[in-house]
Amino acid sequence: MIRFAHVTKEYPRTGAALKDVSFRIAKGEFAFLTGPSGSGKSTILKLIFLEERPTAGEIRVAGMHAAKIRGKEIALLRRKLGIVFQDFRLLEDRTAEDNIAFALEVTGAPRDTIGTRVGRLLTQVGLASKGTSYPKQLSGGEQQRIAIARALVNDPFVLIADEPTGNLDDRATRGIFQLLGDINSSGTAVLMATHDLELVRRHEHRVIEMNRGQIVFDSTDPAPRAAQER
Amino acid sequence: MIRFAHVTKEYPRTGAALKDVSFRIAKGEFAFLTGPSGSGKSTILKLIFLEERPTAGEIRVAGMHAAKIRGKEIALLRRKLGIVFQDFRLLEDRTAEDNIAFALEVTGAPRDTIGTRVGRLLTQVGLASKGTSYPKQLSGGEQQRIAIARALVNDPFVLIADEPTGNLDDRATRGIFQLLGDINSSGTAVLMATHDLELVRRHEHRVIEMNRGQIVFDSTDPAPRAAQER
Amino acid sequence: MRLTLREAVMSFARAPLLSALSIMMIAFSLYSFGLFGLVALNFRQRFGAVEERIEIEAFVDDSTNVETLANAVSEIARFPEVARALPVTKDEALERARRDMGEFKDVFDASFLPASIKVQVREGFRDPATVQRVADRIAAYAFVDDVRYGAEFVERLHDIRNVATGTGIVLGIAFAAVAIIIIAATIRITVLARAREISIMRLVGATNGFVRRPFLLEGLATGVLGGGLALLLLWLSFALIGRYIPLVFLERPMAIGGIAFGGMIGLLGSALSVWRHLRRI
Amino acid sequence: MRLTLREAVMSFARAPLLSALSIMMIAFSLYSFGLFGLVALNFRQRFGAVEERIEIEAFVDDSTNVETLANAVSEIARFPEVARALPVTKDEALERARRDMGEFKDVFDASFLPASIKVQVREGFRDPATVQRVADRIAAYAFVDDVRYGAEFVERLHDIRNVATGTGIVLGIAFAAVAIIIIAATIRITVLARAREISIMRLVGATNGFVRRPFLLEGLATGVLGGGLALLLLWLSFALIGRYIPLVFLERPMAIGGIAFGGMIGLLGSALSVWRHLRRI
Ligand SMILES: Nc1ncnc2c1ncn2[C@@H]1O[C@H](COP(=O)(O)OP(=O)(O)OP(=O)(O)O)[C@@H](O)[C@H]1O
Ligand SMILES: Nc1ncnc2c1ncn2[C@@H]1O[C@H](COP(=O)(O)OP(=O)(O)OP(=O)(O)O)[C@@H](O)[C@H]1O
Ligand SMILES: [Mg+2]
Ligand SMILES: [Mg+2]
Repeated sequence: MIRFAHVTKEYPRTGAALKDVSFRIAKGEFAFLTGPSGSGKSTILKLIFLEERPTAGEIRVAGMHAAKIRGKEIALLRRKLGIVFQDFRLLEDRTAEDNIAFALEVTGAPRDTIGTRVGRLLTQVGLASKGTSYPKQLSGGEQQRIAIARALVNDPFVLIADEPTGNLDDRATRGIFQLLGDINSSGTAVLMATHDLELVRRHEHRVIEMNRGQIVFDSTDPAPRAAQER
Repeated sequence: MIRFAHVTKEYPRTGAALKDVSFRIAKGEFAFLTGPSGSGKSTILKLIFLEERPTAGEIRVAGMHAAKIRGKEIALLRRKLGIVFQDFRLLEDRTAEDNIAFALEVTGAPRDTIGTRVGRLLTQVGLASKGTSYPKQLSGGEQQRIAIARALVNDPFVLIADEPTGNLDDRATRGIFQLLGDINSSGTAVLMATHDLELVRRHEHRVIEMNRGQIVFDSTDPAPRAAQER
Repeated sequence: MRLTLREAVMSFARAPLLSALSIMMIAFSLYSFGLFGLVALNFRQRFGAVEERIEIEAFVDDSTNVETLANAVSEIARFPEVARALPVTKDEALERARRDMGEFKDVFDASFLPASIKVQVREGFRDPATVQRVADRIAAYAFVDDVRYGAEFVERLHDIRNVATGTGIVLGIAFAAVAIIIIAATIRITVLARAREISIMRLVGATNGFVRRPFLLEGLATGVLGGGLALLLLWLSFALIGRYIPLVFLERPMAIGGIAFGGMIGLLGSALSVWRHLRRI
Repeated sequence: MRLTLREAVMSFARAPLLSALSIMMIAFSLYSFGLFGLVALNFRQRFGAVEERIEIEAFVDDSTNVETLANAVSEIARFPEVARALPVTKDEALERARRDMGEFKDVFDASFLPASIKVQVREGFRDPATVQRVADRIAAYAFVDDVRYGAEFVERLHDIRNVATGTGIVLGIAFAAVAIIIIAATIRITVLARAREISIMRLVGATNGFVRRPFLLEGLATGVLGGGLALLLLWLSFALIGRYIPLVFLERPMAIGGIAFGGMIGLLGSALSVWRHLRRI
């Protein structure tokens, strides 16, 4: 599903955020991405959904070469991904409902199904009563859950979640995690960056640990520094 | 230092976010504000630094009546507070350094002291090398730490922190917490909204727990629903 | 399409100030341009009336017989440069002199005013060189004593026409250029104001086309509204001034063309700005 | 102050497009206004020259003796409405007629042209009613046979002047109003574009004054630059057209006034926008 081979990413001025990173996420897998602040977790995720391009190395996502993909194909790829951004990125001038609906509208989904799907997801993230609020009128945790709902509304092949529970209390976190578990068992691969080691410990999923732009631990591979993709 | 008496806050459309909330934070006290997402934590903090005004009830901060304060006095009060916003609120078009320095510049601090103070705080939050980066070039956790540094640069009387460790890993959280502890022992009151129950449990500080806009538990007062401010 | 329309209407509603500014900008630019065009149009009209007075007068020898004169007149009338040629008899000349000179009318008698041929020059041949050539050709008739055509008047008119045309073209181009720059800048700002929104849309899977379409529709609408507003302002100015000075207004095709031009500018401005923006990110 | 200046310069640097648009907007508005003013100025000049020709001519009975005539002339010259009064003798009248009438010069002789008094009307008294009154007063002299002053010409000129002044005032006000609206809207957008920044500044303890000052400075600078650009454009237009038609340019105080006006508009626009914005939040 996702394959990184010797990927390096250098930002202008700040230098290398990723150095020779290689890993592979299989179809239907659930993996945590952990590591200290600034270790490159968000950078990996951004490379997957093509917000950033790698400086060197090869990235394949859902069979597409990230280096070759262009224009409309990028949009088509992103529609197969569900993305929860670390900073939410909700459209400020649309209600919570409309934000979620937007992810369906871009795919050209029939109008009559959109309403019911959006309603169901709002209920699932526990915000059925907040559908008509604008992002500014929502609490931090509520915004985060709307962002999660938007990522899921599409039935994505892969869910990319960047710190999706950073603003949620324990009970809400469990609820969201339940949701991610459900979606994972229906075949969606999940890659989730998180600081919540408690969460990581409680679940028996794969863990990839980053430090200073390199993978220092991968629970499915005891020798992560040896390249896996030769 | 901070005193809420029967405070109610209703947002237009969404109804009451706070109902009859009364509490008091003494000089030099350290208090956690916990509770599920949407329970009103951020609303309490916004009322303290006057981003929002109460619908009913009385709020006093550093001896000022929130209902009566006007214009320039608001600015003077805010300079005595250090505020870490849940959504960081960094100035996008200034570097990390300049963001921190700005909180000093508004007070008219002498230019030559600004540089050294900013440098010291950058080091304390572990970002000495990121001073010249713009917020967009920082990771989520790095932005959060810049926001914390900005709140502390003023030597505030009261520190108001809304979920200041939501994007930080354990080690960074401990570092920040150390910093808050230091500042607290030098006399600054700290009011910190957080979801991190682990953190709350580890420290022997006062805990105020919210639910649905009401205080449901206060570790210094076993009967929180009985009004404290008669 | 429904979606595009809804998005476009929503973006008007969401940023009314920006939309209003764009409309005003286009309206103001087109209005300045239109006002200028209106002045030019009216100037041309008036000027045309003055130019029709370019006339060559050939004074005829007293001894010329009527038949020769008539032949010459019809020959001259067939010159390609000539619009009309008319014989003026001695009596007519006297009458005219009397009418023109009011207070001195009693001092004239028919004896000293010569007969003449009046020749009007066709439009397009009213430049000094051509008029001179025609006059020379007429002077070549044996019975023509003298030819007059107000060389200075012709030259002066020609000068003014040249200057007016030149000034008109220069100012017109300047106005149009400034209008386009301003409109492009305004639309660019609308696009930049929505940069965050656009980037989010793309990240959740919107194609460039999807992002672009509402902008284009909005640009078109803005342009058409701006053009309409400009036309309205122009008409009001026209009505106000026209109360004192008789003026002609733009003809219908021109007015409609102006609105269409507004729409085109709006559409193009949007297309360019969005295109540039989408290409960069 | 250093801080304010730095902030103002930085905000130019950070949003060059917005700043450039504001400058262009002010420049364009002032330019339109200035172009219009230039036309008005030149029109007035030319028109003044035409108006000076308003002249009353009083024809004098042949039997009038020279002394009576001279007395009358100096009496008329002292009328408050009269700029100059000049006697024209029979000989002078003949000379003038010969000069004016070219081809018919041989038919005149001195006997039939009367002597006259030419009276020029002072500026400010050139309206039809006043001229009529002066003419009537002159006609009352016993030795005056007839008084002429081209009533139609005077009325026509008066009409044109009224129309031109009216049109000028209306258009001038319209241009100025549109300029101010556009500038205010532009500045409002700059403020809105920084709304988030402003709110953050206030939350970390900036006073309204601190937030406002860089905006005011920027507004002033924008206005002055816009005014300067407008003046430059105006001068270029003037130079270009002036090559063909002799024109006068704005005098220095007016030019400086225009730039100052631009600065004031920029400052006021900023002040209003920021003030409104700060009051609301
Ligand atoms: N656009 C950018 N330009 C320059 N440097 C950047 C940019 N984005 C990230 N960086 C740097 O790259 C490094 C990795 O950033 P990244 O966002 O991947 O960290 P992270 O692991 O997600 O951290 P966090 O847990 O704090 O979100 C950081 O040091 C950051 O400062
Ligand atoms: N500007 C607003 N307009 C309307 N409703 C609002 C506004 N801000 C907050 N609310 C509502 O008030 C309630 C309390 O919000 P608040 O931000 O105080 O929650 P919180 O305890 O900080 O939650 P979280 O932990 O998710 O940040 C929420 O239900 C929220 O939707
Ligand atoms: Mg991150
Ligand atoms: Mg909150």
